[in-house]
Amino acid sequence: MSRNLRKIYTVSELTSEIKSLLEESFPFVWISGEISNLSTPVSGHYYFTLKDENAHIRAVMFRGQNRKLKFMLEDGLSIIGLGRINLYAPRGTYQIIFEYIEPKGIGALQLAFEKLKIRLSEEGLFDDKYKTPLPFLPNKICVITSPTGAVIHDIIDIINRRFYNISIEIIPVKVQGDGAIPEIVSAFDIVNKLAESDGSAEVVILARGGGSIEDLAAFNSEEVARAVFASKIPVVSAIGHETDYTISDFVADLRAPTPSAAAELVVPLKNELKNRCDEMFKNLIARIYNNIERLNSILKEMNTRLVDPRKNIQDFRLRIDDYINRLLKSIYNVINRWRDQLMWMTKSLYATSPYKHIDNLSVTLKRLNYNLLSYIDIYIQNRRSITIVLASRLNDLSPVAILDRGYSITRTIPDAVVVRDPKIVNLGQDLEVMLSKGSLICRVEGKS
Amino acid sequence: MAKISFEKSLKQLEEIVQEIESGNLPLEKAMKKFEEGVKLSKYCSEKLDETEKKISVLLHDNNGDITEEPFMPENEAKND
Amino acid sequence: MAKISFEKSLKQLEEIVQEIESGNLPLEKAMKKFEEGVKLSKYCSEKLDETEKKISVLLHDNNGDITEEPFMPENEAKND
Amino acid sequence: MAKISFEKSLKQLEEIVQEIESGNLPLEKAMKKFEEGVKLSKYCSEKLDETEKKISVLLHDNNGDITEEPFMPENEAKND
Amino acid sequence: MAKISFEKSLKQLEEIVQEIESGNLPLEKAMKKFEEGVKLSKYCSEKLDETEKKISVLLHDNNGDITEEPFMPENEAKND
Amino acid sequence: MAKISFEKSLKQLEEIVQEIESGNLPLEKAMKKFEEGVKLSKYCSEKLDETEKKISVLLHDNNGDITEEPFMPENEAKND
Amino acid sequence: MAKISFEKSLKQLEEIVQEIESGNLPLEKAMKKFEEGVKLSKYCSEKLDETEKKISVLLHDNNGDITEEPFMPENEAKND
Repeated sequence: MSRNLRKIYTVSELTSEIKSLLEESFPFVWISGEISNLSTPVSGHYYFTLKDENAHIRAVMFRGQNRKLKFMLEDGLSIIGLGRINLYAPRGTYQIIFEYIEPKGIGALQLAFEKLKIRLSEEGLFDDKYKTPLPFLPNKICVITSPTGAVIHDIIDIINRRFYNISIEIIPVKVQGDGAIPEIVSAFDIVNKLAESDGSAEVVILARGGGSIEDLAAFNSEEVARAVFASKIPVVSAIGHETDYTISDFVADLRAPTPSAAAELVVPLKNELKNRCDEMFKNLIARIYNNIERLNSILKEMNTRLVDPRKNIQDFRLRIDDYINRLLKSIYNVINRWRDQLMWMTKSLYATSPYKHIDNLSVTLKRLNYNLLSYIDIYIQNRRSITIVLASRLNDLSPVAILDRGYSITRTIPDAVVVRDPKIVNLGQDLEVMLSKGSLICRVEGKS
Repeated sequence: MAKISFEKSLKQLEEIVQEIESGNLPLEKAMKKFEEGVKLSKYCSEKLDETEKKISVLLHDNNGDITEEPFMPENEAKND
Repeated sequence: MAKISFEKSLKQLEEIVQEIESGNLPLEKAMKKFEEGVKLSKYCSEKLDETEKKISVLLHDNNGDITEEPFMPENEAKND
Repeated sequence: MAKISFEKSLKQLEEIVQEIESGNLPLEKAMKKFEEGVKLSKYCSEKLDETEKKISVLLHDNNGDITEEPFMPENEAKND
Repeated sequence: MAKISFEKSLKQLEEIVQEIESGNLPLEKAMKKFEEGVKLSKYCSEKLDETEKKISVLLHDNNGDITEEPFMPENEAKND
Repeated sequence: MAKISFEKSLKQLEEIVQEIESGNLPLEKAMKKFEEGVKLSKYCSEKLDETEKKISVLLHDNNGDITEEPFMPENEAKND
Repeated sequence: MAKISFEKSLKQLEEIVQEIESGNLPLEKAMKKFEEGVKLSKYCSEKLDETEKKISVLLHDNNGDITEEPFMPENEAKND
């Protein structure tokens, strides 16, 4: 065998092909069998094995579908179900995923219901994308239902209770029996026709009380389903009891379990709204004031932190004062230092004053003075003593000295010629006779 | 604003409240939002009391004409 | 200064506060900054007062007797 | 001298103080420096007075919040 | 003599003192030097007084605050 | 004689003293020399007085605040 | 005789004394010489007195300081 001819699958590839084959061949199958090994994990999905005498098949019903069950699954129960074949690649197992299960032995009506449901579902009438959200607060509510009976009263009561001033428009229809389907369809026509006009209803409640599957037949009709689907105004279905499901329920924009519930779903509690509004308004005010408060406190903080430079100024002032003090101290230091030096110098100068000089010179001068006087005195004394000696010697030689011994000297007058010889004198001539103690004037009387 | 639904208004109002609450808006913007919020709040309040209660029954004849009658307890009797 | 938003003013004020707090500014500059800061603070304060007053007015106008005056908040605002 | 910044003046003053304190200056120079120092000190003082006055005016004019509490009581005492 | 700096005068004074101390001067010259010395000493003293007065005036003129309290009591005592 | 320096005068005086001391001079000459010596001595003495007085004045004028009291009573006495 | 100097007079006096002492002179001559000698001696004496007086006057006139102390007590005694 050529290698080229050999097709080799990976496990995934093979599994993937088998999965396609299986799932495309059996998109939906009706299958009957007996439940065994039923388990319900926390997830809420049902896992079980469906078996007959010869074969087993794994089966799952997911939680979403479980709610539609009108009975409890249990081991040993024979069922008929609608499901898809699914291959779970990671484990290589296949199983059937049930969309719908009913006990085996259900009637033809139910079968027709299921068939229609599948058809419409496949057509997309149940698709979420077609479901219109309900108005939050409708101006007017249209109720399509029987004008008699508890349903309408319940609805009105509840609406009144919840939101007194909402208008209600009732389109009375037959809800079972002949003519019910056309009336309901026509009611939708009317509502939608009026939809363009002012004050029209903004939501429709299609309601009916509980009943058998036969009683609910109109709501399982294709006509009504299509009327509901066609309605531009959102439709809330409230048909039968909580466990009753009709085709209309699937098509409706919202299914309410009961008519009362429908009223509750459609109409909000006015008080609640009012409270919410008030609350919101209060919050609004509180928040804006909070904002302002917050900003105010930030601003206040900023204000306290915005430090006045005056504190700095204080510091600066102290510094300047210090500088001035130091300036003064130092300049006075400079001055005092110089003054000290000057004083010292001046003291030195005074110490060297010429007073000392003067004193010295004074002494010298005094000495010289003394000497001058002493020497002149000595000089004069000297001269005087010489003079005195000479005078004394002269005195000793005085010719008059002999007179003391009694001699006398006779002299002529006035020639003062000493008379030694009488011949030189004449008689009568006057002569002077010198004596020791004076002299005599004598006249010559005679000669010898 | 008149065309805005109550729900939208309420939602807007809620958003505004949250926005303001977040504290991330500048004052001027917050103030503007607040103003808007006040209007919305007023609008919502008014909206709640706007409509007048009326319960009517719509009837249609074979010609397709629609008539409106007040809903009365007798209607029940009539339809029976 | 009138054109500056509150937040910007507050931010500027904060920056100024930090600058002054850093303590590195010369006297003249610090003084200038302080002056600026005081003005900004005043501006912010006024802005807040203004806003509060505005809120007061808004609440008084809108929230008092709501039903008395016809509701057209947009229009009223527009006519202001 | 009016163009010199306060800090520069203060710095100069400090330098002068240190120069004179160093004791190495001749009398005339020391005296000249001293004179300069006194002028600088005066200049600085005036600058501070001016600034303080400016602050006073600013606070008085602009911001009730800031001046609410008596600011720097020491300063006020000084100014008396 | 007014143009001679204090320091120069003091130096001259010192020189004169040394010259006189050397003792070799005739009376007249010594006297002359002494006279000069006295004048220099006086000049220096006046210069210092002048400087002190100048400081006083400077302080008085420029800084009222400082002169309020008796400044440098030692110096005042000296001037008495 | 006024032009002769003190030292010269003193020297002359000394010479005169020596001349007189030598005793070789005639009386008139000695007398004349003596007279001269007296004058020189007087001159020197006056010179010293003068110098002393001058110092006194100098010291009085320059040193301290002596000038308040009447100036140099010795001089005034001389001038009478 | 006034023109003759003290020294010449003293010399003449001495010569006269010697002439007379020689004893060779006749009486008249001796007497004459003696007379002359007496005159000379007197002249010299007077001259000395005169000089002393002159000194006294000089000292008195010129030099207070010198005469302060009693001048030459020996001389004063002589002059008495």
